[in-house]
Amino acid sequence: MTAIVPVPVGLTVAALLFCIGLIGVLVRRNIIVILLSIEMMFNACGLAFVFAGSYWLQPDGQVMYFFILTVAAAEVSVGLSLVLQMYRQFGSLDVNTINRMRG
Amino acid sequence: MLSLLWLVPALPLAGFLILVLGGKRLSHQAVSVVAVGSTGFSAIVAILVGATHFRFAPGGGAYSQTLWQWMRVGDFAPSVTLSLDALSLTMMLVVTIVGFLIHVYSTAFMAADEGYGRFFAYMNLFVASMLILVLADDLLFLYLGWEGVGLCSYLLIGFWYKDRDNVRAALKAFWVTRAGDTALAIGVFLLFTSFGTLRIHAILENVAGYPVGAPLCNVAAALLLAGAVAKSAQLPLQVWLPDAMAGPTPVSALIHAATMVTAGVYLIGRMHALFLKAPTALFIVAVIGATTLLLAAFSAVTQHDIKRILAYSTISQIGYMFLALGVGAWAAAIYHFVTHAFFKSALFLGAGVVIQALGGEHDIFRMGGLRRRLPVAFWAFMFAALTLAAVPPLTLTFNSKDLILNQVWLSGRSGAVLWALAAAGSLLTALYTFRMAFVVFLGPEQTRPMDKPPLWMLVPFAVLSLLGAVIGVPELLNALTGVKGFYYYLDSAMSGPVHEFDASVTEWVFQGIYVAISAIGIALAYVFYEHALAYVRSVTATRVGSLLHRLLFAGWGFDWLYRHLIAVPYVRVARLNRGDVVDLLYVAVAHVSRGINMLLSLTVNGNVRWYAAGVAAGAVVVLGLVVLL
Amino acid sequence: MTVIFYISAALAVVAAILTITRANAVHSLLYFICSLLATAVMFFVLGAPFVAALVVIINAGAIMVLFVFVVMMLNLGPQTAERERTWLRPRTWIGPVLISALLIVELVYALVYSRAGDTVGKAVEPAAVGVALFGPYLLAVELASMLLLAGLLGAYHLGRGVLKFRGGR
Amino acid sequence: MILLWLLIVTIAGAVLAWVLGWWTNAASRWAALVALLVDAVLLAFAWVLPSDTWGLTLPGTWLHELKYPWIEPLGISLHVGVDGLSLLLLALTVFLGIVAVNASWTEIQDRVGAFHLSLLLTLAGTIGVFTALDLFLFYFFWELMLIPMYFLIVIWGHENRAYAAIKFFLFTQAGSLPMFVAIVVLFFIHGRATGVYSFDYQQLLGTAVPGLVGFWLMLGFFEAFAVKLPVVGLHTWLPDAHTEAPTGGSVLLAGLLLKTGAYGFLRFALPLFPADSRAIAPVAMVLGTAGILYGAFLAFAQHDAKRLVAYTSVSHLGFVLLGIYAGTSLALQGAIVILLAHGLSTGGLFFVVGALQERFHTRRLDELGGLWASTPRLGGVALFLAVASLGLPGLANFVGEFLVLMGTFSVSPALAAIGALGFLLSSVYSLWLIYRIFQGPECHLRVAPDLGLREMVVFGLIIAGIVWLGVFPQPVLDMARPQVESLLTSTAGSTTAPGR
Repeated sequence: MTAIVPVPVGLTVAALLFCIGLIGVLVRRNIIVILLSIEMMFNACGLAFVFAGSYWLQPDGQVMYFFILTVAAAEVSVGLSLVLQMYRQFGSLDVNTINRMRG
Repeated sequence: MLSLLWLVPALPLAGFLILVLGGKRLSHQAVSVVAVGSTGFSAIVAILVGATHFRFAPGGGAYSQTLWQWMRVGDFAPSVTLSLDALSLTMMLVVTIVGFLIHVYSTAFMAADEGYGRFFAYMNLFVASMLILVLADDLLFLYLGWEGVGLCSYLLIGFWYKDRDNVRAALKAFWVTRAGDTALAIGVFLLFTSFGTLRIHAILENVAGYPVGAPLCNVAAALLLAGAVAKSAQLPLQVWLPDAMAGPTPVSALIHAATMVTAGVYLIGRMHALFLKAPTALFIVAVIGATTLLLAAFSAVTQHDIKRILAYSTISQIGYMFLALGVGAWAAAIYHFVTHAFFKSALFLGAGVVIQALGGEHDIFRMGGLRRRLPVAFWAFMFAALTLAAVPPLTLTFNSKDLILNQVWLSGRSGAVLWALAAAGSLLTALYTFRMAFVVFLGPEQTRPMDKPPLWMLVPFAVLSLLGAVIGVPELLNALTGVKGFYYYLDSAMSGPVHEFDASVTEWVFQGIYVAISAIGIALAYVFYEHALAYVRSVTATRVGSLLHRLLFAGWGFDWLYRHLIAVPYVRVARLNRGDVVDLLYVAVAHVSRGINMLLSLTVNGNVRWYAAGVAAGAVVVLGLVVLL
Repeated sequence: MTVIFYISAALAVVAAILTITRANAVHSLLYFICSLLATAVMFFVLGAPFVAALVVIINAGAIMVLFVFVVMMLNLGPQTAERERTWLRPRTWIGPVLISALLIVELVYALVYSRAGDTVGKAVEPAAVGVALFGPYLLAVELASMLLLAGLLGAYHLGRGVLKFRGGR
Repeated sequence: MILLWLLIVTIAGAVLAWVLGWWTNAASRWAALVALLVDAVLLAFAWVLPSDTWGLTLPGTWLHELKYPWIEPLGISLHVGVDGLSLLLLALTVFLGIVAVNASWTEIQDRVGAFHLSLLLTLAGTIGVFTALDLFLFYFFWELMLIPMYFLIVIWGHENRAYAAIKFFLFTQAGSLPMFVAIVVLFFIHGRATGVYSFDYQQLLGTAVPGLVGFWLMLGFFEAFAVKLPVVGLHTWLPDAHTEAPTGGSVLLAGLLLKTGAYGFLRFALPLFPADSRAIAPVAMVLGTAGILYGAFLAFAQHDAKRLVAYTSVSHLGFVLLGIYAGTSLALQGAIVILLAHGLSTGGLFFVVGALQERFHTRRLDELGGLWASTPRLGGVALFLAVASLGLPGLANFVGEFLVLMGTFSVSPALAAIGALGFLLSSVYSLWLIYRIFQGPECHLRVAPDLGLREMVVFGLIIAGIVWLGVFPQPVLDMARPQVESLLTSTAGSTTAPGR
């Protein structure tokens, strides 16, 4: 028993989530929220994958979500430890305090 | 004998090469021998060749000698060909003889100069170029001589190169004449394109087929005229000649009085058939001649520098020649050229004697009373001056100018106006000539001459002066006996409309008028400058008088005009544009790309979120393209 | 069931918006967990129970707990939240929002006009997923495990005390 | 075979001079000089051997020709050949090479071996350009001569050398890339039309290029050569490059590299695209006339003697462009004579300025003056060259310029008349140069020796060449005639070009 959803609607939801995540990355200066937003974008991508997998009746979409989750987990673990380091070094979570990577 | 013709220009040329290659290794004496020897031999050969030509072709038929083919591209085949007819024979003799005498004079005049060898190298090159100019059978070859004399004129005016003024005068002379040369070159293009040949005789034959007043003839004649005007220092390009007096005096005598400046007269005479078909151009020639002779004579009256007086006098006298050419009296023009070559170079040599005797003094009002100290020079100078002023009993060459005036009177169209101008000029000629002569030689002594002039300066001076005074004898005899010799000899080379007075009484009346004019001029000069100098000074001191004097003294302001109309704007704009406007375009390209680089490097600011925004914006653009297309 | 999908989709979007607008990091975190759970529901009703379980257990369960721990360790006070609020002025967010809005418009436009008629409505069993994971994707799974190991080592190294960065403040 | 030897000797000389330069400077100089003298002997052979066929040479056949396959799948071959035009320019190349080596004899003291390597490689590139009959090979040599010249400027140049070298490089590169594209497109068009894919000049000659494409291809060639020539508007690299290059480099730049542009017009742009060239002729002629006047105008304004001389090139090469596109036999012959005359006179003037700089350590006109007194021989030579440059009849430049204008006059009297103003303006800058350096009050910079024997010999050769070309140019005209005639037949009708 599954829901009957038109393809555009499902993908639009994914796109909306993705863009909200994007806004978060672009706007926020708190690095934790930025990491969260990145997670959100991962999630949105996964949603799209799963949706497409359902449409084609293939398991590959869900397999992809699995991999995305793996990457997200690895990213978050390293990212959060970097956040800790950053807080210890600079006493702030503001990414603008460490934007010295000038080209 | 005729086949030796090539030696006439080749000898001075060889002299030039020897002097240039020898350089400083040649001693003073060797230089003199080479220079005077080469021109002397050239003169001898010229006389021999001339005599032979006169004997075998008394009618004045042309003899031509091709040396080699210069180049050949299709129809264009100018050759290095010398041609001898009555006109070029006359010119050749004058050039070689006057050239030789002035070379002799120069050995004494330049004796103390450190550039002795250089001077004679240039002089020899000049004689060679001038001979090429008058002997060339081909317009392109003539052009070679034409430019060659221009170059030598430049080199010799700027001979004392350490003084900036001299060099500037030289540059001015070259540039102004070069402007005319450019017009001449265009004329040559036109003639070749129209006739397919540059051989002068062939062109003249071709021209015969055209109707009088054909546009081609008028345009071509006008272009040649522009060249002639510049070379012969006629209005409006006369400005260079007074400044050209910066050169050594023998140079002024040879180049800027006797020979080069009359090249324009020669050119028009040479191309007379073309000008006959171009009445408009011919009329312009006459007008230019009449205007120039009068304006230059006015300027001559006001000058203080003896050489500048003579320079303006030269311009004026060439104006007479142009006037003669303008009414088609070719032979009269050439006759006047011959006499002018002798008496004017004599006057210059005399001026040189005086200047050197007074240690470089040029101002006539600081001279005076030189009659007793320099008797030979005085008499020779007087002879030449009388010839210039054309006083019949005292000089036998009085009629060269009168012939011109007669022909002008008889030419019909506006002849009377032109005649009046020329007659007025004649009065002024007598006035300025004897103003100079009286002030320099009579009156109280102002500056004491340092020493006696050397013999080798006096002899050529006296010889030229005498030649000038008597060269008209054959013509005088002709006029008296009715055998039209010289005049009609020249007519064989260039036939033109020759008019005669209806009655000989009329001719005598006119002759009387001319004599009267000259006499009045001389008398005025005597009264004003020997007895009433103070009065003259007071007149020039009034407001109007001084203004007029300044205007005339500056040669009617032509220099000022050209300076502000051409020279200054050219230099200003050139200086402004030194960095080249076009380059600004490329510099701008460079700057714009550098600016874009700066802008782009601003975006590389190390802010990761900024990069993410860039990625997002890129995605928007790409997707937008996908969606829209 | 379709209604549930729409409701949870709306929930997910709203929660996501709240996530990025809260000044307090803990609030953001909690809203994001809501968003994740709503997504899990969507997965479930789309017939992907395996993924739904993954989201709940790993994403919402493990990863988010990690976030919570970190936030708690940092012990951010109210003044941080206040500063965050000052950063959230329109001047800072108007540009990114515009870009994203354009992006969404384009995406929706493309989606609507490409597959307007098709629908999704069949389940894909977890068994099939498992078969796929350990069949054709075996190598990828191995690589994923390596990645996790690397993440583990990295986190261990980075999280250990204060590192000496050159040029640090 | 002689042609190949010419290249081999030059390149071998380059390498030898380089290697010897590690030990002694003198050996390097002598090696370069000897290599060029051997070249001269080879060239004399090339000149003499087919002497009986000069007059009989048909258009399109070559005095010497050599063809080896190189990259066969692409139809690229090592195809070199010379006709009269190439031979004249080769003679100029070798002669100016000797002049350049002599001009650098005492000037260059730093990295002498590498200097001669660059110098001779530039010459080798130039020789290649003048002989290549394969478009790919031509492009190869075209680029080959560029790079060593870049190093000549950037290593041994004067104060502002980096700027000048980069400008030079950018301009010529930007110019030659469209030409390369045009070559490749031509290759494909020809291959598609005939089935024979080849870069060979003979093959490509007469390719029918459809419509507008032909015009664009022609433009590709045109602007490459126009930059090199240089045509006014694209000329601004020239004064910088010429001024900053060492004397030897300036001699080569002015004497040879500019000539490759003109050669390109004559050998490639016109024969390959006769109809399209005819279409652009009025524009090119106007540009040529503008170049004559504008170059002369700019030259007069300069402070720097070398820059002044550099701008005169723009003026002189304007005559060449005018002559080439006027398209009459007089004008074409004149253009070819100018190529040689300008190489001699301007090369000589650069040598003079180089000698001045070496002696007085300045090129600024306002610091020099009155040098005639101390260095009369240098002054005499400079005066002669300046007078040649202003087009005095009886000297080389006059013959060329007069022929060009005469030939142009029948096509476009207005342009010829305007171009004739170049006579006036050239006299302005030439004599101005002499005035500021040699006349006027003497500047007392330092006591410097006059020209030495070695320099006098070189100048003597230059002067002899100029006089010979001016007084008896017929051999040169005869040499160039076949190429001119074949051009005229291929562009038949181009004489009706611009509006009267």
